[in-house]
Amino acid sequence: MTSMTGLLGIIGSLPLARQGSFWFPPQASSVAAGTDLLYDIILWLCVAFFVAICGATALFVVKYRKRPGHKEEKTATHNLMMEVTWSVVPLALLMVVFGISMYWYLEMINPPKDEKVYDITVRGQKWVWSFKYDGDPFDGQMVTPTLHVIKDQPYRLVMDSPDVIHSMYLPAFRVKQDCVPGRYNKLWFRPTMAGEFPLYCTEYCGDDHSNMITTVIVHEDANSWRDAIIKEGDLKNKPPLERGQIIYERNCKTCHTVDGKKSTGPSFKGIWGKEEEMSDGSKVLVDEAYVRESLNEPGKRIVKGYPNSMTPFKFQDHEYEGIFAYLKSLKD
Amino acid sequence: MAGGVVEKPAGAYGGSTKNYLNETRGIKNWLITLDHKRIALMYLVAVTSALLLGGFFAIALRTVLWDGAVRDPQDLFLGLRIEQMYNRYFTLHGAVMVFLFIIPGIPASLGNFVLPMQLGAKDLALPRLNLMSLYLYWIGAIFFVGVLALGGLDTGWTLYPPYSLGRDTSIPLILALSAVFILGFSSILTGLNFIVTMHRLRPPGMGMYDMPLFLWALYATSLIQVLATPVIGLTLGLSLIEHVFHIGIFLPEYGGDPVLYQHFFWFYSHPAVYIMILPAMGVQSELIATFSRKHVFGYKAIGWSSIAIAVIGFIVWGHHMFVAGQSPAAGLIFSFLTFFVAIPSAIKVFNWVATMYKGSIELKTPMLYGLAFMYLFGIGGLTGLFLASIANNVHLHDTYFVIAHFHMVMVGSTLNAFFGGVHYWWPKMTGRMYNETLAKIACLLVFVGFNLAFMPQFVAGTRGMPRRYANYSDEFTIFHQWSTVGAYILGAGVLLQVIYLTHSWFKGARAPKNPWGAASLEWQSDSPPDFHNFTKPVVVMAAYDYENWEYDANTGGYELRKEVVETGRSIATVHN
Amino acid sequence: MHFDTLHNQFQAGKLGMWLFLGQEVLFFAALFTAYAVYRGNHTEMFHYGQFFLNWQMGAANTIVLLFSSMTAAWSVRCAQLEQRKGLLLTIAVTWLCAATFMIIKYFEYTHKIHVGSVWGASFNIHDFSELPEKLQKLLTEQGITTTEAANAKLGKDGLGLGTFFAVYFCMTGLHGIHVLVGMGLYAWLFVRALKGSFNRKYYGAVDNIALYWHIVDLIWIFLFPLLYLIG
Amino acid sequence: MSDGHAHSHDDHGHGEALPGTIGHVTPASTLIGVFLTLVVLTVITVAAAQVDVGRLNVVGALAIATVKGSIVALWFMHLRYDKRFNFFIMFGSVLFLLWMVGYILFDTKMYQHDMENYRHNKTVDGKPKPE
Repeated sequence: MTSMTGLLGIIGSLPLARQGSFWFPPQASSVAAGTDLLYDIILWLCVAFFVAICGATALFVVKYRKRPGHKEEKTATHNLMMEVTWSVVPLALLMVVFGISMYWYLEMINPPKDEKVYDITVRGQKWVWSFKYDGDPFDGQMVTPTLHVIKDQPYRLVMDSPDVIHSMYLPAFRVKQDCVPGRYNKLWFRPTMAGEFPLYCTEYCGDDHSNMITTVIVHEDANSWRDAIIKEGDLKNKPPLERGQIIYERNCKTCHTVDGKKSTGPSFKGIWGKEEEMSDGSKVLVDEAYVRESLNEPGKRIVKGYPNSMTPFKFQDHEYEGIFAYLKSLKD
Repeated sequence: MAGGVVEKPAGAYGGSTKNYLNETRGIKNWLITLDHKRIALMYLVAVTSALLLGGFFAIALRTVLWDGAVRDPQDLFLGLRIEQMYNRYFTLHGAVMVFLFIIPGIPASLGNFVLPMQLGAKDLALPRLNLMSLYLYWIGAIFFVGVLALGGLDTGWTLYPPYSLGRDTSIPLILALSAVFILGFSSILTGLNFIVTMHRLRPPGMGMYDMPLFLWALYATSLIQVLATPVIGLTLGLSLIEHVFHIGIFLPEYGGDPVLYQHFFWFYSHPAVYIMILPAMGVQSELIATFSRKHVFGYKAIGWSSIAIAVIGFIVWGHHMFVAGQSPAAGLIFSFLTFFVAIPSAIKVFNWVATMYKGSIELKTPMLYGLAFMYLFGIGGLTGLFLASIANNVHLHDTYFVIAHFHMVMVGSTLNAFFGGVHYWWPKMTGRMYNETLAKIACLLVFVGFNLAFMPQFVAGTRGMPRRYANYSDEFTIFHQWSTVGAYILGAGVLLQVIYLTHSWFKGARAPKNPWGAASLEWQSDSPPDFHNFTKPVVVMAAYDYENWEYDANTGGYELRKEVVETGRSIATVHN
Repeated sequence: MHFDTLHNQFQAGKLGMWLFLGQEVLFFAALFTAYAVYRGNHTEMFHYGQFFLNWQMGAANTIVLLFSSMTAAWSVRCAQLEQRKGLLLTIAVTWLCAATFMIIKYFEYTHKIHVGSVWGASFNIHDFSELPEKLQKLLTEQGITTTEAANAKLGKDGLGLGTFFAVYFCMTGLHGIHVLVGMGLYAWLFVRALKGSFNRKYYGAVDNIALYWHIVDLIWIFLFPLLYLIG
Repeated sequence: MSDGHAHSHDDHGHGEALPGTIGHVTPASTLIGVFLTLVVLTVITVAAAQVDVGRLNVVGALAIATVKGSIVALWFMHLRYDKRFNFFIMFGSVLFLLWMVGYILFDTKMYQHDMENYRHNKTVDGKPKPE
């Protein structure tokens, strides 16, 4: 799958990625090697046809160029055998390509049946990712902003979105699936290489689409996996203020500043307990009730002068507690 | 548009002093004209303006992408964050290029001019409808200008709900939806008109198989225009109603299904890709045959493969939705069907190469574009195979690989063919020759710039660079910088063309009747043609009977052989 | 004119019209698909939705359109035979039928809006007692007797009748717009016939507008059972 | 698409046409006959819909509607006497319509459970949600 490395000498100036080959990011999942091989097969097929077409064109241009003494010759205007050949042969090749492609696609969509597949709930929303791990081996739910998985274990991601369409893309795993609001979408993979790899949103979703990036961390063993998740996800055992600050950093920071500057949404500095004017002219006191409403149904009452572009959030009670504590701390 | 045409000296080049450009004067006479040639010229100016506008957005995008830095939200440009600006620009770039340039580009400007003349006819079958198409186009274009003036739109040209329909910036959205709806009807009426013309206005003695292949390509294009465009019209109509009334067909919060929109959208927009490329393939057939002075090889295969592409185009739309939540079974079937598009496309390419065999190949500017087409369409078409195979598509979908692929096809091939066609028919349309040296330099700039701009994107995409990103991680910087340099060179090439073509319109050398020795019927008219197209009876002949013409050193162009004029009959023996 | 014969010109216009009709079929395609998708996956939605529709009115409209289709075809015959009075009469009758269709449609629409059985987010039954009797009975059997409960059952929390009515209003609405356009065309045709513009060799407009009118009828032939009858 | 350039007036029929008439003249009896047939078919559709036979109701209603539509197209719209190409346009567009309806219906049916489970607040596998 490093078949193109031979060309590297020619394009030596390109700074190659830290890992991976000229064409590909590292092969970090069970399907990566297979689909890369498919890519290479198509690539060389294309190169062969391309060289043939361009070579013949170039040859004819040189050999039959208009020049004194050269005159065009009448040749056959069609040749059935030739035309059938150059239709049927490529078609046959393409059917082979389709066959290989189908094999790997079926690998990609069917999680293994004979072993336990761990479910992770993925939520893509403007403009953050969150990953939820249920129960075993945790005490209750854990939610993390980065995706944690263990090497060589199969995972099924169950995805949804509360606002618009997002798409989860893991280049190192060669997988991608849209998160469509109003339904579940599923995706499975088995990581085969420990390390950290980027995770992108690839369906345009608004202003900060290009900042909707996180990381997938593939752990060597279950212990480091569990510890990392608890470290990131267990907010319950932290003091409310710290809890609120972590939630702010993960979810709100893209659009709301804490230094009083205007961004996509109003700044949080001094907002607690303030009377804000809404877009319909009414006045609203920023308190627990309004903050909760703004999180659950952001479009209901919008502060005047700001667009209606926030995504709805649902939190657990201890998380709300943290958010209120944090907002209160920004009062002065 | 009409202004500045210099009177032709009487008697020069055998034409009369009157032609379609100076038959009547004044803006009003142009605005109410039913003459297909004038309408075509107005289209040409309009689509070129759209190209320049879309190109401006492209240059702006590439400039932003010079580095991948995440911008401070406080950095505002014209009151918007850089990301917001970028999102609006890529939307308008896509929408303007697709709806205002590529779809009407070749058919409405070149096709409109050439089609009736290649049939030896005076005009299209339904001239009033033709003028109406032009006005609908203008209205649509004005709507888009309105979108721009009102601060733009950031939904992407695909307008996927729920993102596109949930905005509080609803006036630009409503304008854009209406614009596409109206432009759709412009496109439908043009296609309808072309089909009727090809059926009813062929001269006696010219069968379907005697038509130039450009017309076959336009025929296939028109079929798609008529049968696919209404679907997007209604889809966007529904979006409009959904946006205003929340009826719950597409929006999930009211019980709708956003994936249904994507099905509807691509039911049109995939065939629309062939609306963009088929006319380009038609132009290519003319260029390769004429400048090789060879009867085109496999006429019927090329002609029918156009129709095949049009028909297959209707049954493969789902390959835009492999990861959108479409069912895996549907994905596999669509992937399978998609491979079949490759065959008629490949047949065309092989036949073009075979046409050049033992010809007499003259590297005039249009032919250079023809050769560039062969190369760029080769890459564009072949990279389609990666995307058609579903296992790879999952990885490549919505990355720069897709961007590079469709730019190779739509811009690389279609824009190239458009340039080739404009240069090829320029002497006929304006009666002037352009500067050959400058034209070759421009062609080189376009070719080099184009490759530089898009080849690195294949690698970036495969390495995982997502599309529609205003910033990116450092590992992609080098690809983007090559791309940006390429875009500037490409832009320079296009600007150079605009400059020397405009100059030649006013100051260029007089064009002979048939500067290239082409055999299709439009070359029997004067350059520029008479208001009624032909002043003498047309000698009906098949499209590639080159031996009916011989070079005349006095005029610098080709003239019909004496015996052909006298007998009024083609002397060629080869038939399709 | 640049056609060599009137016959050729007539055939050109007709071909153009047929292409336009092909376009019309696909113009409605997205709506038929939306219908199929929502009906195919939510039969219950259509079962309940049908209680709101009055099939007698639908059937009456079907007959009206069929009759107008016949008079439209007859107007072509009159033009071919140069029967001036007959032409004027058939055009007028066609127009009147179209108007009748729209009046019946108007009553259907206003009733639905009055009850509150409308599209998507706006679906909101105003009063339980205004529901169709059969539906009231059915709901009562299930223990639903109040307006709120009916809204919850039928609205977007339950069966999603809003989507049914979205499909209903979009399909019949787009069809209704076509009927209105047809009325405009027939009014124009009447004026031209009054001036005596048509004869046996020149009646393309009569023929093409009749073709358009037939397709409007043809679409209704499908809409009627799909929306009013099969639940 | 090879109807060529027809000049012949091959397509006008019955004897009542005036000399030189373009196109086929439909006899009055045919028009009335077609109309009455359509009315009868409408009555049959309505009557058939009163009997509940499950899925067959849809099939039956669509079958009758197709027959009615064809009658309109063949006689009222003169397709029976018209150029074959006009018939192909209609046929082709109906074919594309059927393909579109059929395929999208097939696909949405395949993924519908993912929407239903979500809407009814169940897990992705259709089980009641924990918590």
